[in-house]
Amino acid sequence: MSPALTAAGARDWLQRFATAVDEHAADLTDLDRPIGDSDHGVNLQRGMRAVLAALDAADPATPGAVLLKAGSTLVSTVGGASGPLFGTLLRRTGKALGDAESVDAAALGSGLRVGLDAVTALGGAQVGDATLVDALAPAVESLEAGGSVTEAAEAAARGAASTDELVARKGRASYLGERGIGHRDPGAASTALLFAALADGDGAGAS
Amino acid sequence: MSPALTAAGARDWLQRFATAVDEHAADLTDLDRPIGDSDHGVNLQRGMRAVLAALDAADPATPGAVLLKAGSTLVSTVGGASGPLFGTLLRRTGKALGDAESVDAAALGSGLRVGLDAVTALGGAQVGDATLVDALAPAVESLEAGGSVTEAAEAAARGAASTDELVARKGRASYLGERGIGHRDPGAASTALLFAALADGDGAGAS
Amino acid sequence: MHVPTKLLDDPADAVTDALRGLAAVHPELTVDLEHHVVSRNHDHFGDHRPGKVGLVSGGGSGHEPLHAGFVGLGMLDAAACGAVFTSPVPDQVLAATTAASSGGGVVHVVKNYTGDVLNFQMAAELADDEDIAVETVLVDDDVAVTDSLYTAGRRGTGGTLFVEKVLGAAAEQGMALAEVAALGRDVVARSRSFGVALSPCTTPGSDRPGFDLEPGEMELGIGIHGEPGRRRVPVPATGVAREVARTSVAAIADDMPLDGEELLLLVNGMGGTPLLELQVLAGDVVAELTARGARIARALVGNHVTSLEMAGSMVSVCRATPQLLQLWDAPVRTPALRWGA
Amino acid sequence: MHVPTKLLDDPADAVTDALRGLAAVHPELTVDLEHHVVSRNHDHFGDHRPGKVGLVSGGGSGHEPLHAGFVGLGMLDAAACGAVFTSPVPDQVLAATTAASSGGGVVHVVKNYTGDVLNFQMAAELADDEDIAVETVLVDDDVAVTDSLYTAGRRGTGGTLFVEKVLGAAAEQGMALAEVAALGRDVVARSRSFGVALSPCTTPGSDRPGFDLEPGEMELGIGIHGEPGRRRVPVPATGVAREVARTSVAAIADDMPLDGEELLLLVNGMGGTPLLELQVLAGDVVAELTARGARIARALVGNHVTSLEMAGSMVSVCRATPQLLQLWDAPVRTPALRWGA
Ligand SMILES: Nc1ncnc2c1ncn2[C@@H]1O[C@H](COP(=O)(O)OP(=O)(O)O)[C@@H](O)[C@H]1O
Ligand SMILES: Nc1ncnc2c1ncn2[C@@H]1O[C@H](COP(=O)(O)OP(=O)(O)O)[C@@H](O)[C@H]1O
Ligand SMILES: [Mg+2]
Ligand SMILES: [Mg+2]
Ligand SMILES: [Mg+2]
Ligand SMILES: [Mg+2]
Repeated sequence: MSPALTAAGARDWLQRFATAVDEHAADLTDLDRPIGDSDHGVNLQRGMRAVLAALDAADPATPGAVLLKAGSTLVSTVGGASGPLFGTLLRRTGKALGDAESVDAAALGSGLRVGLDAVTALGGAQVGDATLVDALAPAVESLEAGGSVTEAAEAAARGAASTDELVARKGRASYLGERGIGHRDPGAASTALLFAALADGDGAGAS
Repeated sequence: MSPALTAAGARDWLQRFATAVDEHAADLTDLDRPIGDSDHGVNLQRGMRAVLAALDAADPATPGAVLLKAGSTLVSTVGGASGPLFGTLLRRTGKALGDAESVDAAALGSGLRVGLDAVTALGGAQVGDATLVDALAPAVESLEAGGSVTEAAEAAARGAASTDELVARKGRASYLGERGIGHRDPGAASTALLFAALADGDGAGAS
Repeated sequence: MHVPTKLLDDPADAVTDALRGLAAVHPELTVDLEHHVVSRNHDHFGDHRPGKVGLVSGGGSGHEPLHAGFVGLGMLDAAACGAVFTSPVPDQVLAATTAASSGGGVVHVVKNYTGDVLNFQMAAELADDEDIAVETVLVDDDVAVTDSLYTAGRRGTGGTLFVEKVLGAAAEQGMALAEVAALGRDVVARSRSFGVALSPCTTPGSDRPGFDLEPGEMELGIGIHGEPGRRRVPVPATGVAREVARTSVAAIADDMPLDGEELLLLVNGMGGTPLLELQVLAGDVVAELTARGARIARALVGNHVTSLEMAGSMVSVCRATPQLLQLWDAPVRTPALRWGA
Repeated sequence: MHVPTKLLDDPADAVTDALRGLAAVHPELTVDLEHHVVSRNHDHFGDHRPGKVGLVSGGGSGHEPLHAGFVGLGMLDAAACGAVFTSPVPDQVLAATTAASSGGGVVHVVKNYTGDVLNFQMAAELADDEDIAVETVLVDDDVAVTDSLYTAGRRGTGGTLFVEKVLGAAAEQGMALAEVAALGRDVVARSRSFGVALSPCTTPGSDRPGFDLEPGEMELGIGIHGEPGRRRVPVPATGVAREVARTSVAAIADDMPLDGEELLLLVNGMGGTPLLELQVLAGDVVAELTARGARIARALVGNHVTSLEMAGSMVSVCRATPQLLQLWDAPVRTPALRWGA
């Protein structure tokens, strides 16, 4: 993301994320098996396919509009906990980006902060509760602190890994208590994929 | 049965049959698995335990009364196809033996003929239909022809074995048609045990 | 092959314990734990009706809710519950007959299995000794058995539900013994069933299921005693429910023309198949029946005539008449079937 | 671990196909196959009632008959059916809300799972935009979750049935929006459940069950989404049903005193357990409850709130009042619960 994120760049990002979700759908669902209900990969896959179709149909003009459209599509196609949460993240981030034709990493970080806050307001999870917030928050903080998208992706990955040793306090996994220790949170893992997809586009610009 | 069958001898016979049923209960049920409903051993076991208890309580004075009591007990405790059929066999045989204090092999054969006829009248099965009649009929015929109880037992065993290659035409096994070939009829197998128990007592008299 | 953990206390007492449980939650039923007979508690129903024809059924247990779950207002007067998959003995059937008798005679609804037929026949003789007039309606609705001459004849399966509901209503409305029995024979003549197993089941106390089924196989033309069916075929890769619907309806239609008929339909689960799946099957069955020119007048979807925890289905139909529909719609209040009351 | 053969056509279409089947056999229901919403066919029921409070529920599919099987006279007005074990999306809930709205406002009955809570909340906001007043009743009756502070809180399970029946009757009798909602919260406060799994279940299309259970093990404190429970214990050699009853009732009684209470009781099967076994369990549960000084006022035994083909049970109780009993006894006519109509 040396060249700032344009509408096309935002679509490429989501396209790469969708590809990653397709590739890892079984893994994400498997993460959801021991501590949840074995559907996280299926849920996101259904959602991201709908997102790509919706973006093709609507062809939004700005990165903000791309994320807004993607977010509302997730809300109306995913269901479960992850639909409203991922959907709200992208919708609110998109709204916060406003009409800008393109945004740099710092601006994206400020937008994502709005999205993150909406996610914590909606779901009530804090860092350490073993949810997607554990991957999302450090990534957003890294961007806010001037980090690159690659650094943000690394922070998200570390955050996702940190859930391995945590007792979940939100979502389905929380019902397992101590039995959940030793398992990675599926939503944190998919959030890490979202930021990895962002970093993968770095330097590729709008290509 | 060189000494003729007395009431005590008849009870010993049924005691030996009950022991054989206990020993072979699992085998009989297993025979009933591929071609029936996996309960023949369980059914007879329940019935013969009740028979022993009923004979202890009633202490009938003649071999005919012993068989009559045993038969009605089977009717009222076994259920399924085998309850009425084994029950009728023993009841009608017992009735036919009348008040005799003891009966020899030939008299027993005449009595069993009445029982056999009642069984075919009730169930409608003929020799070759792959039912207990295939073991019962040759044993009765052997006794009627002056054979020993040992010869009758051998005839019953051969009759039971003959069902291996038959297509059943009566009872549950008949639903399988050709799929039933290669399986021994459980009721024929238990009938062979009944005559084996009779032969085992030969020479042992009323002991 | 894996034997499922059963929610029982002692496998040997399964039937007694289940009847005790039925009694604990159904004060409107009288449960005779000695004979394993379930009958109406007339004080509870307030239905003392001298001269009403009594309706009795029974058979092996393991088919719940059949038959005890169909005892109550507008359906059975009493049910005799044998051991699992073993017909009751004559004494039990006699006890049920006596409980059901109000002076107008008693109809025995008997599923056509050698054991049931013989034990009910002996019970009818005993009832005759006690001056209770008994008529027997033999249910043999299973089309999987095509060669009745060389077998014990068609089995009694899902169609039993139609017979018990319709005769229960007829008896409640005051129909006399001979007419109830004749009506029952007519319902049987109008009913057909076909069953498919996707898994076997295991009798309580047994260490093995009634048959082994490899993944990817199904048994067609099963009865309701956990026994193997008439034929084993591979499960198709997709469209399993459509294939089961097609096979079941074709077997029925080959035996009894359905074109232009109004049907009572039962899409029955064998015990272990969840309702989500039964509903999918119901859609496919209705499509098959409609394509053959039949119309669904009334339908039930669920576990009504089961084989313990067997997975699979049974499709049962009855060609209705206005009289049958009126009797079907009449109020019924039993543990497993209830409407209008 | 063995994955059972499913009676489906295409696992991806399981919910659509099941709803199509429901529509095929229930002309008294309107099935919106686009939104996966089931609502009353008011022409069929003849129950156009301007101002009646609408009652809506919904959630993931796989719990049949919950919720779609409880749509009809005296119970739900509409149900939104999500993918298997996945809460519906806001658009679906909004479609159900619109279908249920007759001007008197709509009550959402929501089982307490993060996904359900969030999606219903968003739907309520959308309904507000359309000037439909929505009140939410959150069902969290599951006592297995004891540490609500450190979790997403107690789950909504079997007690949902009590809420839907009682509120359905209240709405039918003309109770106003705020009162229906308050009554619903009171029913929730009076309800408790505890579930046990004897086998896992497999989501359609998945190649593995939600958890592996060795023979001889059972999961205590399960939810209704095929997920593992709170604790795994060995199955006792005998008295399995007694042990399940004891554990379930003890967990409930530790949380809510039962002495001297009149109870609504649900002895619920998880989908794959046959009725014979549920009846045995019912006997043991009634014995446990009675020993603790409770009296069973009304009881249901059967598969009402399920997890696909999972074997196991859930015991649910609600401390009744005369008002609750009157509402419980009020006529209901739905595919899965029916009496007095
Ligand atoms: N309250 C919450 N706040 C933030 N994230 C949450 C919350 N609850 C659940 N999640 C996230 O959602 C993920 C589960 O998503 P998914 O499996 O698709 O939904 P469901 O749990 O409804 O089946 C969890 O791994 C977790 O990261
Ligand atoms: N009509 C009949 N005539 C003679 N014997 C029969 C008949 N029907 C069944 N049987 C015998 O009964 C046996 C089965 O007994 P059992 O398994 O105890 O009863 P069920 O078939 O009712 O489960 C068969 O193996 C067969 O020998
Ligand atoms: Mg999940
Ligand atoms: Mg048998
Ligand atoms: Mg049997
Ligand atoms: Mg889910």
